[in-house]
Amino acid sequence: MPLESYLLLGAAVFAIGLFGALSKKSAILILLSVELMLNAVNINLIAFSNFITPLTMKGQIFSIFVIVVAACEVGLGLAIVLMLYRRRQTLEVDKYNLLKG
Amino acid sequence: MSPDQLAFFILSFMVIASGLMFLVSKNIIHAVLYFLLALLATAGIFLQLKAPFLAATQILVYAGAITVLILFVVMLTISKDPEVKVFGQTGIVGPAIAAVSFFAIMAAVVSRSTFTPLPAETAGIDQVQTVAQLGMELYVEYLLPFEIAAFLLLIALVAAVYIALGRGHDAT
Amino acid sequence: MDRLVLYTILIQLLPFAAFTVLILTGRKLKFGPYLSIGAMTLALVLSIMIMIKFAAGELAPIDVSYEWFTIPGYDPISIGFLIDPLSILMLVIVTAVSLATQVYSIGYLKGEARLNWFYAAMSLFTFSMLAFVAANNFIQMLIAWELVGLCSYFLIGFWFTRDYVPPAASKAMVVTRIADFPMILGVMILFYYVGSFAYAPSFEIVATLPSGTITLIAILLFIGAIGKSAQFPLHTWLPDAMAGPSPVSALIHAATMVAAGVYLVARVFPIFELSTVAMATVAIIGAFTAFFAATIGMATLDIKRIVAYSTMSQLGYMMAALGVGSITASMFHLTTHAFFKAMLFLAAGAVIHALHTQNIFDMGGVRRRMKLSFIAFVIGALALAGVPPMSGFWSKDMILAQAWDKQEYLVFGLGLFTVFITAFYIFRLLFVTFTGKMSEIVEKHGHESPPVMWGPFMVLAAVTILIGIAGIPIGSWAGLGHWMGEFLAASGGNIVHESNIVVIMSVSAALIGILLSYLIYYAKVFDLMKLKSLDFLRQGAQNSWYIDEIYDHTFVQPTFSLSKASLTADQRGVDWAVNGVARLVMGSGMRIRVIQTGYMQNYATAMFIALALMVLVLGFAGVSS
Amino acid sequence: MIVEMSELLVSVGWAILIALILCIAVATVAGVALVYVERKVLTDLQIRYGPMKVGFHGMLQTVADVVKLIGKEDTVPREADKVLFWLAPIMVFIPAVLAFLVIPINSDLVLLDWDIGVYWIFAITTITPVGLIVAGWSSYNKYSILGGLRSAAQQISYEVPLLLSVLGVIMLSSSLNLSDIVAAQQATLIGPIHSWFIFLQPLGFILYLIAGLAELNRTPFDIPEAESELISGYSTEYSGMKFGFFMLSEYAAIVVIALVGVLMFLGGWDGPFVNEVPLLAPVWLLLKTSALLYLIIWIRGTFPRVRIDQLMNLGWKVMLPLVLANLMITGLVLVIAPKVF
Repeated sequence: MPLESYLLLGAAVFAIGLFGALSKKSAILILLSVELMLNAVNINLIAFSNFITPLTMKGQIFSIFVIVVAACEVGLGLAIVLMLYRRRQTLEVDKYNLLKG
Repeated sequence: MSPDQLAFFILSFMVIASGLMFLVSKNIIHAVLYFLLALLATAGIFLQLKAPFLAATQILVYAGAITVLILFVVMLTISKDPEVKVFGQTGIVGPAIAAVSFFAIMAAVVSRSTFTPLPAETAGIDQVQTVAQLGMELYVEYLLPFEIAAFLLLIALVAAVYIALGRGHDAT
Repeated sequence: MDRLVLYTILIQLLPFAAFTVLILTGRKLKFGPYLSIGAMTLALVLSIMIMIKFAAGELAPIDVSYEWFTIPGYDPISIGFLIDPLSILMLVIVTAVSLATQVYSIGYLKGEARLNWFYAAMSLFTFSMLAFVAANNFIQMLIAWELVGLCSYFLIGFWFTRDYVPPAASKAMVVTRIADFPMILGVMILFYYVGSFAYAPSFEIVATLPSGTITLIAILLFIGAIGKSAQFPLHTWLPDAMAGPSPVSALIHAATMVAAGVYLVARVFPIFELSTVAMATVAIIGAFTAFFAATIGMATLDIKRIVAYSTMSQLGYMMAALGVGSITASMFHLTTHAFFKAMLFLAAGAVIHALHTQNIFDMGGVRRRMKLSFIAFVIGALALAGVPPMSGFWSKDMILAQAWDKQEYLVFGLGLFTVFITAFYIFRLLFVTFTGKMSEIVEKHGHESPPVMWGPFMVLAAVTILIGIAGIPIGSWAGLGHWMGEFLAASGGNIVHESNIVVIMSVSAALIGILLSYLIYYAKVFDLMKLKSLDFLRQGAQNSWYIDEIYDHTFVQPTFSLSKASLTADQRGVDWAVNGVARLVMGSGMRIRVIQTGYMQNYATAMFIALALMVLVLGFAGVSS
Repeated sequence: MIVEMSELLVSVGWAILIALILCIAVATVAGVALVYVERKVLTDLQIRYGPMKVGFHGMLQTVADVVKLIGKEDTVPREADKVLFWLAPIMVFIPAVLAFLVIPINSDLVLLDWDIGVYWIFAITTITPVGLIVAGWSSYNKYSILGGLRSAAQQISYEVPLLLSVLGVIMLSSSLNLSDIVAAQQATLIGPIHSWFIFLQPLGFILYLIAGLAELNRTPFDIPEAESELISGYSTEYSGMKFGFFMLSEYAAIVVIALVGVLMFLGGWDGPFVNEVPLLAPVWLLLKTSALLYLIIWIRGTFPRVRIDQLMNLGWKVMLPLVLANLMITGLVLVIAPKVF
C-alpha cells in the first residue's frame, strides 16, 4: 500500500479522536479520545518510518516515545479522574464549568 | 488485489469502524472495548508496516496496561444511574465540523504532497528490519531521550500515586 | 593630565561630592552643612590658588576636550574645559560668594528641618555654575545651564509650604525656559553650520558665515541670556524669586546665576563682535534694563525687591558694557557687583531675619539696633551708587568710560541718568530703614544677628572696599596699570580709556542722587507724596510698569481661555467618544461573555475550527501567490 | 475485483485458518491433557486414585468432561450484558492460543519464526485480564466483578517481574526469538553441562517460576478464584462450554508458561543424542515441559494459599527489587566479562 493511504488512515483516526475529545461527556472517554489521537500520530510515524527511513527506523523510535508519553498521560489522567470523582461524585464534564465567564 | 491491500482494507475498516462505535456507544464499558479493538487493529496496521515490535508494544501497553487500568477506573467510578448521555453540552455539530475539516485539510495536504525515501536509505525499502536494529538505534543514537523518557515515566508514576491517594485534601 | 585641568575638575567635583553625600544621607547627617561648607572652602582655596598663579603668569590658558560620544559625520561630542582668565575669575566669584552665603545660612536657616536638602541644593547649584563656567562647548554649557535653572527652582521653592512660593518658583522656571528655547535653537543653528559644539571651532567658522546668520545666532543666544540675567522684557521672574531665602537671593539672584547670562555673552563674545546689530541690541537692551529697573526701584516698598531691581539694573549695566564692546568693564562690574550685591542681600536678610517684615516703611531706626548691618549696608549702598573709593564706583565708571569712548551716547546717557536714580533709591532705602525714629517692630524685635551671619557680610564688605583696586585705571589716571584689563587680556579683555569728564559726571550724578534722597527721606525737607502729579509715575513704578499685567493679558489670559475651551472640547467631545467606546466595548463584552461557557470542550472546538479556517485561508493565499 | 478479492480471501484465509486451527488444537490438546495430568498427580499426592472409569486409568475422563460441558445447558444471568458475557471467554481463550504461534518444537519447526518471539507471547497474554474483567462485569454479580478485578490486578502486578525476570536471558542470548535463545544454550559450559540459562540465571529462573504462578492465578496465588471467598471468582455465573473455554485457556496458559520456561531456562529441546537423532528434540522438550508442569502441580498440592496483601507485598516489595538486582548484575557481568576472559 502506498504511504498516502496510511496517512489518510491516520488522519481519519485523528479526526475520530478529535471529535470524541470535543464532544464526549465522560471524562474517561475524553481521555481515551486523546489516546486515539496519539495513536493516529503513531500510525503516521510508523508509516513514515517504513517509507522514508526504512533503515534507521526513526519513526518507530519516535512512536516508542509517543507511547511512553501516552502511558504517562493515562496514568496521571486516571489519577486526576479518580480525584475528581472523589470530590464531585461525577465524571460528566458538563458538571465541571468553573471557567464560566 | 494483493494480500497486502486486502489486509490493509480489513484492518483500516476495523480501526475506523470500531473508532466510530467508540464514539456512539452508550455503554462506557462497550466504548472502552471498542477503543481496545481499534488499538488492536492498529497493531495489525503496524505489523503490516513491518514494525512487529511496535505492534507487540501496542498490544502490551494499550491492551495490557492502559485498557485494564481504564476498566479499573470505570469500575471504581461507575455511576449509580446508568442513564448516561453520550455527548456533552458542546453538541456534535461543532466537533463534527472541526473533525471533518481537519480530515479534509489533511487529505488535501497528503494528496498534494510527494514522499520519497531519504536518499541514504532507499536501500532499506525491501529489507526487513529486526528488533536488534531498533534496539541499537534506540540505545545508541537515542540514549539520552530514552533516559529522559524513563525518568518521565518515573515522575508520572510517583505523581499518579500521589494524586490518586488524595493526601492533604478532601480524601473521602 | 594638566594640573590646571585637574584642579578645575577638583573644584567642580568638591561641591558635587558634597551634594551626593547630602542627598544620599538625607536628614540624618548632623554635620551636613559643615560638609558642604568644607567642600566649598577647599574649592575656594583652589580657585584663588589658580587665579594667583595665573595672575603671576605661571599658567597659560588651556582648552582640553575628552571625547564623550561621536555622531558620524560630525566632530566628536566631548567633555571639555576651557580655563582662561574669564572662567577663573568666575570660579573665584562663584566659590567665594557660595562660601559666604553657606556660612551665613547656618544662622539664617537655623532650625529648618530640611537644612540638609538646602545645602545639597546649594552644593548642586554651585557645581552646576562651576561646570557652566568651565565648559568649553555648548552641550556641556546647556546641561549646566539647565541644572542651574533647576537648582534655582529648588531653592526659590525651599519654603514651598508658603502659598506665594510655588508660583514664584514655577515662574522663574517657566520664564527662563521661554528664553532657553530660542537659545537652544541658536545652538542648533550654530551646530548645523559648524558641525561642532565646541567654542573654539565655532568662533572660527562663524566668521565665515553671512552676517544675517551670525546676527540670528547671536540674537537667539542673547535671548537665553536675557532670560537668565533677567533683562527686559523677560525680567519678571526675578522680583518674584525673592520669595526664596535671602542667602539664595544673595548667591543665585544677585551674584552668580543671573550673571550667567552676562558670562555667556562674554564667553561667546567673538560671535557678537561679528554683528553690529547684535551688539547694538545687547547695548540697548542692557542700558534700557538698567534704567527701567532703576525707575521701579525708586517706588518699591519691599526691601528685598528694591535690591532685586537694583540687581536687574546692574545686570543691565553689564550687558550694556558688553554691547559697547568691553568684556573687561562688564566682567569687572560683574565681579564687584557680585560681592557688594551679595553683601547687600545678606545684610537685608539679617534685617528681615530680625524684624520678620520686608516693607521698608514698617522699619526705621534700625541703625541703633543693628550697627554692623547698617555699616555693611552703607558700604554696599555707596558701592552701588558709585561713590569713590568703593569698588562699584570703579567698575561702573569703567562702563560709562567705555560707552563715552565708543561714542555710544545713548547708552552713556541712560547709564549716567541711572547712576543718579540708583543713588537716589538705594539711599532712600538706607534712610527709611536705618535712620529716623524707631518703629514699633524695630523696638520689639530689633537685634543684631549672630556672628555666623554678620561675619560673611562683613567679610564681603571688606572685599567690596578692596576689590575696586583691581580695576583702578591707574595707568591713565594715577600712573599705575589696569590690572583687570591685563588679567582678562587673554580672554579678549581690553583696556578701557578713562576720561576725567566721565568720572566727574558720574560722581556728581551719584552725589546729587544721594543728596536728593537725603533731603526727602532723612531731612524730610518736603514730602514727595504731596506731589499728586507724580502719582501715576509712582503707581506705575510700584506695579513694575504693569509688565506682569501686560503679559497676563496678552499671553496668560488667552492661554487660559484656550485651555478652558480645550477642556470643554475634551470633556464634551473627546471624553464622550472615549466613554462611548468604553461603553460599546463593555456592552458588547457583556453580550459576548456568554460564549465563555466554562467548558474546555467548547474552547477546544472553537480553537480547532479557527485553526481549520486559518489553514484554509493561508492555503488559498499560498495557492494564489 | 470481487472475484479476485474472494479468491485472495480464500487463499489467505486458509493459511490463517490452518495456523489458528493448529494453535487451537495444540492448546486444546495441551489443556485437556494437563487437566487430566493434574488430577492424576494431585490424587497421587493425596494417595488416592482419582478418575479411573473412562478409558485406561481414566485417560479419557477429561475428554468426556468436555463432551459433557458442550452438552450442558448454557445459562445466562437475566441482567447480564449478553454480548460481553458471550465474548469474555473468547477474549481469554484467543491470547492463550495465539501464544503458541511463536513456540518452536525443534530448531526448524515453528508456526511463525518471528524475531520478537517471546515478546509476542508476553504481549498477547496481557489481553487476558481484560477478558477477565469483562467476564466479571458482564455477569452482573458482585463476586464475579471482585474476582475479575482481583485477577486483573494480580496479573498486572506480576507481569512486571515476569517480564523483567526473562530479560536477563534475553540479554545473555541477545535475541527475542525463542529458537535463537535455545540455540544460545547449546554451547558447552563445563564438560557435559550445557550452558542452560538456569545455570547462568538461577535467580532469574526462580523468580520466573514464582511470577509465572502468580500470573496464572495458580496456587499459592489463586486468590481470584478462591472458592471459599469468591465462589470461583469471575467464572461463577459461567456454565457449559463458556466455562470450558475459561478452563481450557487457563490450562493452555500453564502450558505456555512451562514451555517458555523450558525454552528459555532449561535448554529447550537440548538433550543427549539430540544432534544424532533430530526426532528426539520434541521428545526432550515434552519431557522437560512435563517435569516443569509436574513441579507446578506439585506446588499446588503442597502449598497453602497466601493472603491478598501478602501477594501484593511479595510482588512489589520482594520480587521487583530482586529482578532488578538480577538484571543489574547480569548487565554488569556482561560489561565486565569480555574484559576478564
